[in-house]
Parts: sequence; structure tokens; C-alpha cells
Amino acid sequence: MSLEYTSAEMMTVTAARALENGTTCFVGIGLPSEAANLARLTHAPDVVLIYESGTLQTKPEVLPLSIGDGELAETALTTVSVPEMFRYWLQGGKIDVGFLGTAQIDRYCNLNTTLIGDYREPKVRLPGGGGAPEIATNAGEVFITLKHSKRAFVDEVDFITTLGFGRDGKGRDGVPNIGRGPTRVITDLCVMKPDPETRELTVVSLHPGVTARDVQEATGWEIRFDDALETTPEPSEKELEILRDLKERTARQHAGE
Amino acid sequence: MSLEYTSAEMMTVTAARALENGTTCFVGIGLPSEAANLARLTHAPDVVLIYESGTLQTKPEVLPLSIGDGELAETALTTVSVPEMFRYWLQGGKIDVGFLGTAQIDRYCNLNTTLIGDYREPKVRLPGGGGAPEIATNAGEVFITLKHSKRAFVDEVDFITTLGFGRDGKGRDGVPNIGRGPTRVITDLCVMKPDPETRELTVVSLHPGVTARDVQEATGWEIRFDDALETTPEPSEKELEILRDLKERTARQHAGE
Amino acid sequence: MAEFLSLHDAVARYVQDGATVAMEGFTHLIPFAAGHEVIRQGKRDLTLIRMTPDLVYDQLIGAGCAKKVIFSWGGNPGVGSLHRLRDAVEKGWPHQVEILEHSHAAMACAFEAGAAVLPLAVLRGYVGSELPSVNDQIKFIDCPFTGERLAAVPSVRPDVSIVHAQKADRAGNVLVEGIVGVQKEAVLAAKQSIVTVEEIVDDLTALPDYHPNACVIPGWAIDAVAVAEKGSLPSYAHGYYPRNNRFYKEWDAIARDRDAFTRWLDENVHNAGGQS
Amino acid sequence: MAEFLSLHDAVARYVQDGATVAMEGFTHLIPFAAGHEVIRQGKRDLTLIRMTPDLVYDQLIGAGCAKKVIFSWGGNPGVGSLHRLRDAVEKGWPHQVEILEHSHAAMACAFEAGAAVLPLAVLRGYVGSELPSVNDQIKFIDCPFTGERLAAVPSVRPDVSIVHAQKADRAGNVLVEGIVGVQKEAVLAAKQSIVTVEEIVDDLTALPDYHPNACVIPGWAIDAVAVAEKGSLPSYAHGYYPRNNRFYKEWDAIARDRDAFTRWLDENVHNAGGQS
Repeated sequence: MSLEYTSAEMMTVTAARALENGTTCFVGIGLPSEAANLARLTHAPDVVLIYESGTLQTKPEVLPLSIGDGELAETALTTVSVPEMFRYWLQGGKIDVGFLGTAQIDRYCNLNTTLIGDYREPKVRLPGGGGAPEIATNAGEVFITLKHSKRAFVDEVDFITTLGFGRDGKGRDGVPNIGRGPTRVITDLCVMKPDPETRELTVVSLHPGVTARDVQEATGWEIRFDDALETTPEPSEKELEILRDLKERTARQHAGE
Repeated sequence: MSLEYTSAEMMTVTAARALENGTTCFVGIGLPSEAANLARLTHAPDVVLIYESGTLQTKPEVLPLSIGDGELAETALTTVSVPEMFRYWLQGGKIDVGFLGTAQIDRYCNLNTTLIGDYREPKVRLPGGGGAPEIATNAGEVFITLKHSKRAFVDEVDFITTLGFGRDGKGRDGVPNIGRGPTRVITDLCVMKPDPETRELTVVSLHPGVTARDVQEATGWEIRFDDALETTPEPSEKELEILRDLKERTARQHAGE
Repeated sequence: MAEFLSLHDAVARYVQDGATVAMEGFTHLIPFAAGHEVIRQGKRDLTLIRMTPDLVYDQLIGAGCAKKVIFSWGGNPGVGSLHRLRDAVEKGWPHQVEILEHSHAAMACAFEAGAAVLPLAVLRGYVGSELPSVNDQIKFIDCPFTGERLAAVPSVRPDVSIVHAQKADRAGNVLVEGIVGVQKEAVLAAKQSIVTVEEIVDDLTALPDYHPNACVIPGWAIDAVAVAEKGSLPSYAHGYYPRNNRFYKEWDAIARDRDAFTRWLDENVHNAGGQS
Repeated sequence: MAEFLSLHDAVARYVQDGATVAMEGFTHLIPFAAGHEVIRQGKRDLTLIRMTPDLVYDQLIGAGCAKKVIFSWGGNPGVGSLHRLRDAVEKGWPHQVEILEHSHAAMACAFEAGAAVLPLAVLRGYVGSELPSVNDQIKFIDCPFTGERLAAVPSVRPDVSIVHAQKADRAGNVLVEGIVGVQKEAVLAAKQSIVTVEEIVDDLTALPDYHPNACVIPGWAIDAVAVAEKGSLPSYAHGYYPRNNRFYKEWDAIARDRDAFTRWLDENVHNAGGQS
């Protein structure tokens, strides 16, 4: 293929493709929201998008800047209270996929969005947990998408805001009524999945033009590569067109035009 | 006064007068509902009537037969779910007065709407608790209205469905976050209040033409009379007219006309 | 994902003998048509959950479908007793029926907790009531923050819930309006669910009076949708038809007498065919 | 019983130094006008509760009103950090602010439990998270029915809650539409409450598009109603005006710099007079 695309577009398209049509998806703001809406506008028209603001089955024309933009309520099937959203819909087991971003992630897929450094004397104070801690445990499974960098991919997160598989990979073992947890991580370089035995994050697919060394250099631990390492399929022309239209509409609207 | 009225009308008018304007009242079906709506149509236009079906601040034109007639929702400020009604509005401390009927009541104002006889081999199976057990403890205070008879006024109820003051009169002592409990009982013969010390039900007012002996003969224990025993004021012409209109409208509607 | 079925097929597929079934609708939108279909199909040994058993469970009990009834107020509203319920409890006709009773507050919270897929509901309830002495499912816990003693009851998690609603759209999304009771909770708390509706419209959100916070159960949270016109009579459907209060009063005489009841059941349920 | 007051008088009467205050509105209907009035009146030592502190608490913190912040997600949505919150937490400017943080699920349940006047909320939460190690208000209980370990958090019971809504009527009944968040819960959970509204109408129930299950807070459950037109800008009011996403982006540069922030505050809050 001779299509031109950025690594960010590659990431979004790959993340979008992970969402099957008909899935109910609890959508995090930012990259997950971009991917989930691209899925809805391409191969998954019946994907059900749910935002923690209470908007059930929403179909925004432009990407929301916040988790509760008016666009979300205006295009939703209905909007429920936030307590109901977390109690009946998330904890109530109605969510197939929780789609999250993060600031830090470690080899066992634990997520940190709380802080860098020590809790009482933080170097950088991050926004905090939000919906993620319970999305990660109450949704059927979890997809994670973020840009690949040594700052983000650390051996051990400074703080486990949100459970992947715990500091030893066994954090979900024997816990009743818990979801499967992270099943894939999509970055601008590759796709990773937890090893079925050890839960250690393993690269299963490299994006076109990316080398194993590129991934290793952007990862804060010695990362494993699957024996059957694949090359991620490229975006299609249609996907790129729809994504670019969506982002252009969004930029115009957010600029207040 | 030379007005003609029945003892049932006397009861309803007296019960209605107990409700002050502006009060929020959680209304039981039957006699309490009749009294509460008469209050609203006479001296207490701003009384807020709340039914356990979820209808907040309702103004029915005819008396509902059930606790959830369409009339209640159609004339309500809004209608909430039944869990919300019991959690936010009743338990949430928003109710000044719970207005209840009962099948049996005893000297300490305990109410039985569960059964006559033994629980496992009932002589008569009654409907059960419904909203009453928590209305009686979560409302600010409780008014009770029922017809006076030896079957209803028993020394000890066969079963405490709903707490008055317990089998020894001390059932509310030391209980945190509990309402004052029953503060008056209105029948077709008299008005009773719990003694401030012992909580024993005491006749404070006899309806016109009713003797202490009449009350005693309709009561299953030796009932006390207040030293300052009064005569209940008679219904006014206007109250009777409004009550009769209400009941006539209601009868027509319930007959399906 | 909601599948559009006939009421016959929905009941045949989802209501199994021995199942725990909640048919909800608090006075309003009681799923009578579905209840009658359950009777016609001769379902047995059901554990029937409903805050107010009402006439619909009186009929199911009298028809011999019930093994156990879990409820919080078992009367004919504004009229008197449920005579079929009483006959079963007091005299064992047509067979003994076990009962487990709560207060409304506890059952409402138990439905809420069921929808939230929690194992228990916590409430400030049953204080001084003797109901905990006859219902071993009522327990008490101490608040870890204040030490206050609070009641706890198991959440309601039926095998199947059946509710009636005003409208569904072609995607199976269901709109409930007026007294919404615990209907949404019943559907969300259940392993499987059937919703009967007055009518199917194209798209709920395109209705001229659609409200952004309408009580809607999405089609993907429902198993079967069946059209049952006038499906809640003698109860009512806000915006469609009023409650038949007269029938509620007439029911007292019908249900008092076993023969009269049996005749009524034959004429109005067994031989009434249903909407298949 | 709701009293109609000016925003100035409502804040002066109900927001005391040292009080626990919840200003809610989940992204939508954030009570900015009321927050600015609190800043103008120089309230101090407030414990500020909000699921998402957002710009409104960033401004209150930067202005020196806050002693403590209880929250579950403290960012500028879609933009980045709340720099005034960070500056207070990381560098103690203008003074040290204590924080207590939860997850959204826990705070949402805590508001729900507060409205229900329970001392605690129970949820299946915080599994595997390290938040319980830094928040001593997160405990765990065992379900008395199943033995499952569940999280418990204290309910939210503010001294005063402040929310913004679309409409009130002459009886003080308040209509909230669109993303309703935890606003009703915040009002019902609080000892006292102020609601600011876009406009007063005669009678909510007489509005042509009134819905029987609309999210309405009755006037008798509110202490003060104050008109504040565009009272949630740069947040939005469904049906009135959109979110000013551009300002949310511009805030990043303003809030990054103490001087720029102070200038902004002087120009837009202290010297802006408010609606009295």
C-alpha cells in the first residue's frame, strides 16, 4: 500500500478495529473515545457507546472534549444519573468492553493515573482515578490505548490506580465477580496482549515499518515478543478519510467556530 | 350545631384537620388518603401528598382506589421510581408525617397488618407490611386513622408489623435516626395520643355524642382517658360538602362510569 | 439483544418450570397478558417475586403455578384480600404455597441492588418490626464508619423478569412512562427478561415528545419483546387506557369462591387463546 | 421551602467559612456563577466536594477558599491538568490543600447514599487499586449472605450543596435536564441547598414539553433559589447554550501561571460584580 498515514492514525484505526459490532463499550475520554467513534462510523455501526456522564448509546457527530459534552446527551438513546450509570450499567454487568487510556502502564497492565513520585510528595500530580478503577474490574474485558514511550511504559507503576493483573500478575486470581481485565493494549507502535499464563504484556503485532527494537526502546522494561509476531494491517483509505473528517469537524467545533 | 354527619365523616374530618398546611405527608391508601386529600381541599392547600408508588406532590381529583392509580401520576409534580421513593424521600428524611391505617393496633401503638393468629398457621392472613414498617420509623411523626372496634384495638397485637413504641413502650428509646413515631390516633369515636412518659395510648378528645364508655366498649384493654379530656370540634358545613363531593366523584369513577 | 417474539414463544422459551420469576409493575403496567400466558402454558413450581402480588399473582397462585411467593404487600388494593393467596396460605388450595415477606422499602432496595448486581441491599429498616423473626433473609450489619445497625436483605436476582411497557422501537428499546415502579430494576436484575408492549414504533428518540431523560431500557439489555395490546388490563397503561377499578372490585367475589374462580379462569384465560 | 434570593444573599446566608460544600454538575450545568460569588465573598477553609473539580474548583482553590478537596477525577477534561489544584497540592500555593480521593463509582454511590441518608455506600469497587492505601475512608465489609468482600465508603452529607439547573417555577420546583449527574443527590444529601437557575417559569408542570418522569427537585426540598443567567458558563446548559470548549483550552495557559491566574481572577471575578 502506498497510503500516507501517521503513527497516531495507525493507532486509532487499530484500536477502532478491536471493537466488534454490537459490543457495549464504556468509553474513556481522549484516544479511546476517538477509536470507539471511528469504529461506530466504520465497521461497527451498532456498537453501543456509553460514557460515564450517564449518556447511554450515544452517537456524537463530533468528538467530545469532555466526558459530558452536550453532543453526547443530544445524540444518546437516553441519559441516566451518574449513580445509576455506575451502579446499574457498569457494576450491573452490562458492559462488554471498557476502553481506557492511561498515563503509566506496567508489565502487568496496571494503570497509574494518580501521580508520579510519592503520594504525599508528588513530583507530578495526575488527575486521579475517575471511572477507571471500576471500569477495569466490572467490564467484561478492557482495551487500553496510549502513545508508546518510556515515560508511559514503566517496569512498575508508581501507583496502581487501576488494576491490570497486580504487581505479580495474580491480582485477579480467585477474585469473585471480576472481569477478564486487559485483553489488549494498542499503541502507535504495536499491539500487545497479556500472556495467557503469566499475564506479562507481550507484543503480538508490530505496526508496518516498526521494528522490535523501536518498541523496546520505547518501553521501560525488557518486553517480550510473541513467537508468532505479526504485522498489523494498515488502515484503509476509507478509515483514514472518516477519521480525518471526524477530527476536522471536531477541531472546528472545539475552536468555537 | 345542627349539621347531620356520620361518625365516618367525623373521623375523616378530624384526621384531615390534623395535617397542617405545608406539611409533607406520606399517604397510606384508604382512610389516610381520604383524610389527606380532604385536608388539601380545605385548610391545607399546600400540603404535599406523596404516595409510595413514586408520585411526588400529587393532587388527585378523585380518591385513588390503589396506591398507584393513574390519577396520582397525572396530577403529580413528578413521578420517581419506587426505590428512589423509599430511599431518597422516605429514608432520606423528607417526610414530616406518615399517615397510616391498620388492621390491629395495641396500647403501645404497634400496628399489625400481617396476620391474625400464629404466623405459621394463620387464622386470617392480612396483606402484610407494605410501606408501613419504614414509614413509621423514617417519617418525622406518624398519624394513624382507623375505625374503632374491639377487633382492631387489642391489648397486644398478634404480630408487630410496624413499630409503635414496642411491646413495653420503650421500642424507640436509644434508637438512632428514628422518627417520633405515632403522635395521634384518630377513630370514629375519639382522638388518642401516646402518654408522653409511658407511651400508652390515651384518649384526649371524644367526638360529639360519644361517651367514654362507648370508647371503652370498643377497645380491647382498659383504656386511659386524659385528665383534660376534650370534645372534638364538629365538622364544618364546608368540610362536609367538600368531603361528600370528593366521595361522590370517587364512587362514580371507581364504578367505571 | 431484544428479539421480537410472540408472547406465546417468549414465555415458552424463557419461563421454565421451577424458575424464579419477577413480574413487576407497581399497580401500573402490570403484565397481566404475560401472566395469563404463563397460566395457559401450565408452568409449575415457580417462585414468584412481586412487591404487590395483586390480582396477577392471585390468578397464578389459584391456577397452581406457584411454589413460593416473595412479596411485601399482598392485598387487592383498596378492596381487601387476595383470596386465592389466602386460600393457598391458609388452606393449601390448590396446594401449599410458601411465602417470604418483606417490607416495601426492603424489596425496593433489593430490586435496586439486584440491578446493581450487588449481593445485598442495605437500608435503615425493620426497626422494631417482627418481620425479621419470620424471614431469615433479613439480617443486620454494623456500619463500619458510624457503628449504626442497619438492615440487610439479599438482592433480587430473578431467573426471568417480565414487565409491560408502553412502547418499544424497532431496535427493541423500551419506553416506560408514568409510575415506573421497579420495572427497570426488575429487567436489569434478571438473568433473562421479557417485555410486553402496547405498540411498536419506528424510533423512540424520534417521537415528538421524547425526553432526554426518559425511562428507557435499551434493547440490548432485554431478551424478548412481545406486543400485547391492552396487555396490562385490568391494570392500566399511562397514556393508553385507565385502570379498570370496577374489575378490581368484582374480583373480590370471583376470587372468594374456588368454583367461581375456576370458571373465571377457564373462560378468561385457558379458553381465551391469548395473542400468539 | 425554597426562598427566592439573590445569588449574593444565598451565598452569604448559606456558605459559612469552614463549611463542607458540594458544588455539583457532571461536566454539565457546573455552578460557575455561584462559585465566583463564593470567591468574591472571600469564604475560607472550605472542604470542597466534587466528583470532577473542573475549572470551578481550580478557581476556588487558586483564590484561597479551599482547605480540603474531596474528588475522584481532577483534570481539565480533554485538555490536561488543573494547574491551580496541582500548584496547591505540589507547592502549597496559595496554601497547602489537603486532598481525599475516590473513584467515580465510589463517589457516585456516596452521593446516592447521602441522598438516602445512609451513613455508608456499598459497592463492588477498588479491587486491586492502591487508592485504599492512601484514603482511610475506604473500608471493606463482608456480605452477610454471600461472604463476598465489598467496598464501603462514607456517604456524602455536605453542609451545603450548590447546583445549577435550567428552570425553577414560582413554587421553587427545579427542573434539571440532559446530563443530570449527581445534582439531585447533592441537593437531597445536603443539610442546606442553593440552586441557581437560568430562568423562572410560572409552573413547570404546565410547560408544553413537560414529562411525567422529569428530573425535578421540589421546592420544599431546597433552601434557596437564585437566578443566574448563563450561570454555568464556560460549562453549558442543555437547551440554553453550549459548552465553551475554547475557554476550557485557554484555561490551561491562564492557570499555569500564578500571575496570569491572579489577573484573570481580578478581572473576571473580583471586579466583575456578579449578579446581586
